Amino acid sequence: MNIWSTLDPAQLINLTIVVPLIGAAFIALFSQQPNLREGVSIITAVVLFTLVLAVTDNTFSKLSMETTWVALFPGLEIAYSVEPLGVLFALVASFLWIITTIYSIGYMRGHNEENQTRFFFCFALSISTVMAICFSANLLTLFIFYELLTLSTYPLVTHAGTKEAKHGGRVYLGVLLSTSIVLFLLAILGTWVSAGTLNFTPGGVFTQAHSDSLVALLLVLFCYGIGKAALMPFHRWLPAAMVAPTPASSLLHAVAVVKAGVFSILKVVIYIFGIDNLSDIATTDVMLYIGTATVLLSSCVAMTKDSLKARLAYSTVSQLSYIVVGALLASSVAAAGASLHIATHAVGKITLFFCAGAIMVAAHKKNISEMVGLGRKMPITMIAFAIAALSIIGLPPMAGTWSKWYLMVGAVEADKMIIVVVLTISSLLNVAYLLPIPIKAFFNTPSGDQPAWSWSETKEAPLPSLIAIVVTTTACLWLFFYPQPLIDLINLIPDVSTELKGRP
Amino acid sequence: MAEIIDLVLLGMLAITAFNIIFIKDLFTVVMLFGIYSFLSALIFVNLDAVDVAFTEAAVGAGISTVLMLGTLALTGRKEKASSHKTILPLLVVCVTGAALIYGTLDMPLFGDPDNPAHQHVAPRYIEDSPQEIGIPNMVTSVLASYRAFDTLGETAVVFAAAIGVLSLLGLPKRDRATIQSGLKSHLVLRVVAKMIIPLIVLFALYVQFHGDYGPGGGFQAGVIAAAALILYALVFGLPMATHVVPPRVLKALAALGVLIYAGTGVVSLFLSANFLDYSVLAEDPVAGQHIGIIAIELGVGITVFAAMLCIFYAFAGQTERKNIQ
Amino acid sequence: MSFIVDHYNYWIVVLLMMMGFYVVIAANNLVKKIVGLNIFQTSVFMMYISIGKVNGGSAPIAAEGITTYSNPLPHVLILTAIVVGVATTAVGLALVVRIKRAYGTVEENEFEDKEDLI
Amino acid sequence: MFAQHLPVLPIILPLMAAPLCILLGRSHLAWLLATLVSALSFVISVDVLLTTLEQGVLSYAIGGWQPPWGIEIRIDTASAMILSAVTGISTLVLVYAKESIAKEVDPSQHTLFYTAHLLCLTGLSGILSTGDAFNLFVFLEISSLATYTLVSLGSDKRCLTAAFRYLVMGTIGATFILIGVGMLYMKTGTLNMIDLADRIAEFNGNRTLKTGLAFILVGVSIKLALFPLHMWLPPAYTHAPSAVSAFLASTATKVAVYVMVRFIFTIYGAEFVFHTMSMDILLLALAIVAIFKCSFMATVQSNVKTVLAYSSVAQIGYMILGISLVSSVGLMAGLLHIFNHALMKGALFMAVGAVLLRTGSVDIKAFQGLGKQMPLTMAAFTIAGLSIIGVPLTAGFVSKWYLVTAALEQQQWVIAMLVLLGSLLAIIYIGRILEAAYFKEPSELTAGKDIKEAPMLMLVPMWVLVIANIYFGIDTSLTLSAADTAAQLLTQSMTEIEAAQ
Repeated sequence: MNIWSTLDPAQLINLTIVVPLIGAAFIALFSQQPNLREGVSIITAVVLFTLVLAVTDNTFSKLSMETTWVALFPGLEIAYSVEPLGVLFALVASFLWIITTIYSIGYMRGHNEENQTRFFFCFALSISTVMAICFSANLLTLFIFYELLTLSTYPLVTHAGTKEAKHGGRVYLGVLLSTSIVLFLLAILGTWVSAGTLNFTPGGVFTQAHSDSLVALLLVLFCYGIGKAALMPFHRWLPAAMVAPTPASSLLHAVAVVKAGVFSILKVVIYIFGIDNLSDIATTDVMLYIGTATVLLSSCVAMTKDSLKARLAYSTVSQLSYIVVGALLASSVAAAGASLHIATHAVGKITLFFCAGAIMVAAHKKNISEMVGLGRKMPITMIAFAIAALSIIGLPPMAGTWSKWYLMVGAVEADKMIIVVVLTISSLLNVAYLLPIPIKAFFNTPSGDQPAWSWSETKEAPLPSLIAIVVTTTACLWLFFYPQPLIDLINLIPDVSTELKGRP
Repeated sequence: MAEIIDLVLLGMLAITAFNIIFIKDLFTVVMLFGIYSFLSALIFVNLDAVDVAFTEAAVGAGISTVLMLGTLALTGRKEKASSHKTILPLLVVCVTGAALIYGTLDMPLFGDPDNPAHQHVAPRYIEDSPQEIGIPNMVTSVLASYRAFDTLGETAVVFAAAIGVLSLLGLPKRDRATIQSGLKSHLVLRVVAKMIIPLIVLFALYVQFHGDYGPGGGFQAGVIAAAALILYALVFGLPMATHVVPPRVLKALAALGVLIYAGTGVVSLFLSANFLDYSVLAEDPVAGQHIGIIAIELGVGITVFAAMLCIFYAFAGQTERKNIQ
Repeated sequence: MSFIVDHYNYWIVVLLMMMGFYVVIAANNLVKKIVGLNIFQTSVFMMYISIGKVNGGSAPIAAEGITTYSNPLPHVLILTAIVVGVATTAVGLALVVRIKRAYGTVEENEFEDKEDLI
Repeated sequence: MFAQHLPVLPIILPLMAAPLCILLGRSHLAWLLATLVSALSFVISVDVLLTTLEQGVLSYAIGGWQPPWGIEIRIDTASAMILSAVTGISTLVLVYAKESIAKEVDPSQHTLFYTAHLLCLTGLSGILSTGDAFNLFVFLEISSLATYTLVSLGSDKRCLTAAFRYLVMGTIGATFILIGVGMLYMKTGTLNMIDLADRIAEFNGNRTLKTGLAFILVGVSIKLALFPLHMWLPPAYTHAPSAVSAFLASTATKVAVYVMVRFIFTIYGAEFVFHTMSMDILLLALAIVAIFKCSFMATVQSNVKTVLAYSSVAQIGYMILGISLVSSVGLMAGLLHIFNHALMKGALFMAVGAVLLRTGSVDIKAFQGLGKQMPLTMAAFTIAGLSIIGVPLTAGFVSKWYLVTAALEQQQWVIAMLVLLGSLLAIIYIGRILEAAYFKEPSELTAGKDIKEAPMLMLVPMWVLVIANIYFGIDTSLTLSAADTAAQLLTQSMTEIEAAQ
């Protein structure tokens, strides 16, 4: 599957970052010809995906890929180096970009949005920064593109230009920039000053020589500094960002942006602190329990939300904390579960968002209470919704099963039974806030007698959107039956493994 | 003896300053300031700083006072009683004063020849300058040669002040159809002025070129020459004065003086010496120094004369305007 | 006692400086502020000239038969400083004239009130 | 032939050009001359900077008199670095000024404007180059007098009171410096900076020298607008012509910071200032209050120039903070920020000036809708604004990085955190303006007017600065090596003391 094998492997990294930029340039160029513009978007997305596939291929064949752009400070470069976790994230993001682009075409046209060029342009820009985040070789590079991701997605959040959009944008930018500048940057600088390096190093960069309190402080700073991981109480930006058009919400705020957050946390835990050292850090448990609290609390909040997108947003907050919890359990299996959850949650949640968008376009409904009986009008959408919901809950035969399984096993391995209990309760809460939606849609009817259902009654979303929904729904199922490639990839990450280690 | 004179003068200064704080009549305040300036000039003489005294008398008591009076003519002579808070300024002043007194505790003894100030750099000026520069007035030597760069800066400051005043007030127009203004009815004054003014100009020239030997130099000469013209303008009216020395010429002269000064330095550059190194201006280094000093003193004199007169014109032009209105 | 004799000059000069300084910051009338500034500066000049004094010295103009001269360097510095002072005064007074024309007053609190209205 | 005279040329070129402008009379000739001379000074300064990086300190004896008897021009890397920034900004501002002052200043005063600008440049170059404490005072006064004139050229009558306040405060500051220098001279008998440094060392703890330092620091603090002595700055920058605000905001206060660095590190030595007198604690406290108080003030202003003026005071806080950390890295961060801040504030004020030219107002309401009407100007404003905030890949990030590093190296976590928190306020005050420009409909101030993009002569210098912001945010090799060398040189004595202990 490597069609780029003639290229120097290091060039692949540059290309993954540059190709979306070139795409963005063409999108801007063809602002007056919508068909050409969207064509460019799709082609760029496909090319990018093949590039990432090539990178994956090289990763499996243990080819090291590194490249350096420029030395920003003495001893600190903007540099990239491929490692399996990044590849996993890149795969998910680039694959879903194709699907989202197809979906957006239907959605944006169906919704008659304005400034579509700006939308596709910023979309491409943000994917470029996501790729750079995936492959960054040190914290500085990660930080730079983390910030650029925030800035390049801001126009997407405020796309509508309404008062609410501006307010949402303010919260979004405010929380993300504040946490990253005040806490994340401080953590990075603290690491730099004390450890003398920011390179992602298997096993971590801290040694016994570093004071315990320093490392403990840094862990807290990192966990909260990476605001995109939406750990409570810095989760407010995520619901606020839901004012964005649905395609943007689905890719960026269910996949790219939030996953960039948890990805960064995983990366920091694995490559800066080292999983094996985590249990020695005083604050690990504190952050762990804040994570579990976030899991439960945000699930509870989700239940109270009537707006579908808001409910999904809080669901996302909760699911992100699964990954944070997995990362902090100091168990290789839990870390594997967390990594896998990046992929499985992505396909599940994006499907849910796609469905929400489709309902908005086709039925103009935003609130769950209005969706009673919608199954008659939009059967395909609602079936997809049900499948994705099951995946999020973690029921077989859906993709979510695997990641939750590993997380549970990891919790057991780490001897933290309370986490097992919390994860179970959380799954029940998931059932409680997700499943009623398709159930109402299919089994409740607004008023007594209704004619028998027929195809003519349906009014589904535009075809491109529908295709996208079907593809991601399939992926939810597919990943249950064929998770092996992803699991193989995860097992390549140092210190992370789906195999239980023997107790010492 | 010197100490007693010093003490008396300082006491008088203190009384003057104290009065200035409380008097509301600004005309009196300005006059008191003129007196303050004169008294300090006397102190300077008493402390052997004749050049400084000369300048302080010409500038503080002369130019500054004239300008202040000119301003008062435009803004009114009464200071209004105000409810301005006096506590904070008093506090600031007390703190600053206390700091200064604290600083004096380790100060070297007043007048002690062993003070560090007299031991390190200054002896060279006193002992070697008559030979190195070839002129007896050490102040002129230091001013025009050792520290010529300061003096170049000083000339630039005067020029900058002229630019500032010009941009703020503008120059009066040169008016051919001159209205006779000034002190027309005071015949005696006019006659006396006509006699004195040439003498003042002559004195200015003397000060200009005698600065190497006695107190004086370009700056003092420029001020005195300007004073002559100011007197002329006061007695015969601004239009007449602008007729004699047109404002545009003054502007050009002020610029020219700076150029002469800096140009002298540049000539040294072309003679492959450092900027403002006059030794290369003639075969004999001492003669070169002399030429250089005369050139730059001329530059200073021209700029100061022109700038001061310019500033006076600008103020007087305003008053004239107000009178016409 | 000798301590006083050795320092009285500086102390009185400090007193003069502070009177000038007080006028600068406390006066409400702009012309008076400028007068204060001048007093302040002139007093500083006196401090410098005091530094240059040498007991038994004479003015620093070389002449036959004189061996002790006062220090010429402070004199030079103060010559420059006086010029700087008059330059500042001139610009300051020009500003006062313009302020009078623009606001109709040169009392600080009065034009401050007018500025608030803008 | 002139190679050995290069250090003195950035002073005397503008000094001689200023009277020439008056003699030329015509304003466009004066403009051309001023711009050319300024550009030439810039080229020379850069050359001097590179020379200092290779050869170390350049010394030049004016009049051929060796220091300490004569006045010495002494340029080390710190001087040359800031000198390059000042002359560079001056050139760009002059290019920009042609169109800008055509609208804001009466035509009869254009020649005077260029003359005053050149005099101001002379003064600033002189301050940066001189190695003599009293000579520094003289040049300080040249630049100050020219500055008062420049400020008073504004079109609003409030510029007059602003200039007057500036004049009174500035003169008090200069007189304080004069008192301090007098005390130095009294105890040491010399005015040459290096000579002073040698002789002060033996007087550690002397009360006269302590008082002298206090007066110099207070005097310089007025000039550099250190909180709470900053009250003159916001009105002055608000009501001055835009070109003047752009020039002063990016150069004048920075040069004053340089003076402070010079007095603290070269003349008195860090040991005296920070150890004997514990000035670091005071400066640190003032710097932090300045950052927060003035950033906050910036967030509540409606006049965009006032916003930027308060932001300047806050940014000066960062520079002082770097100095007060008493380390080579801290000083380096301070110097870097002097340089980088010049780039950002210059660009911001230029953008605001362009808005003033086209809309006739600098109220935040006038910015509404400009994102569409003046896209290039607002893009420049945006990028320079991001640099102020300290977003990565801009120059502002680099200086902030080193500032925080310096704080962390001293284990000052709280201070590091405060520095970063300060950037949040910058997000707010820049963000407000950007929001107005990009998200709001034109207000009644500009509605219905046909607003065009700024003229080319204004856009080009603005964008040169914007690109410099990005360039020095990515390729930091030149600025870093210059700032590092400069800081090493300045803190040499400090490291020696540490080594001895």
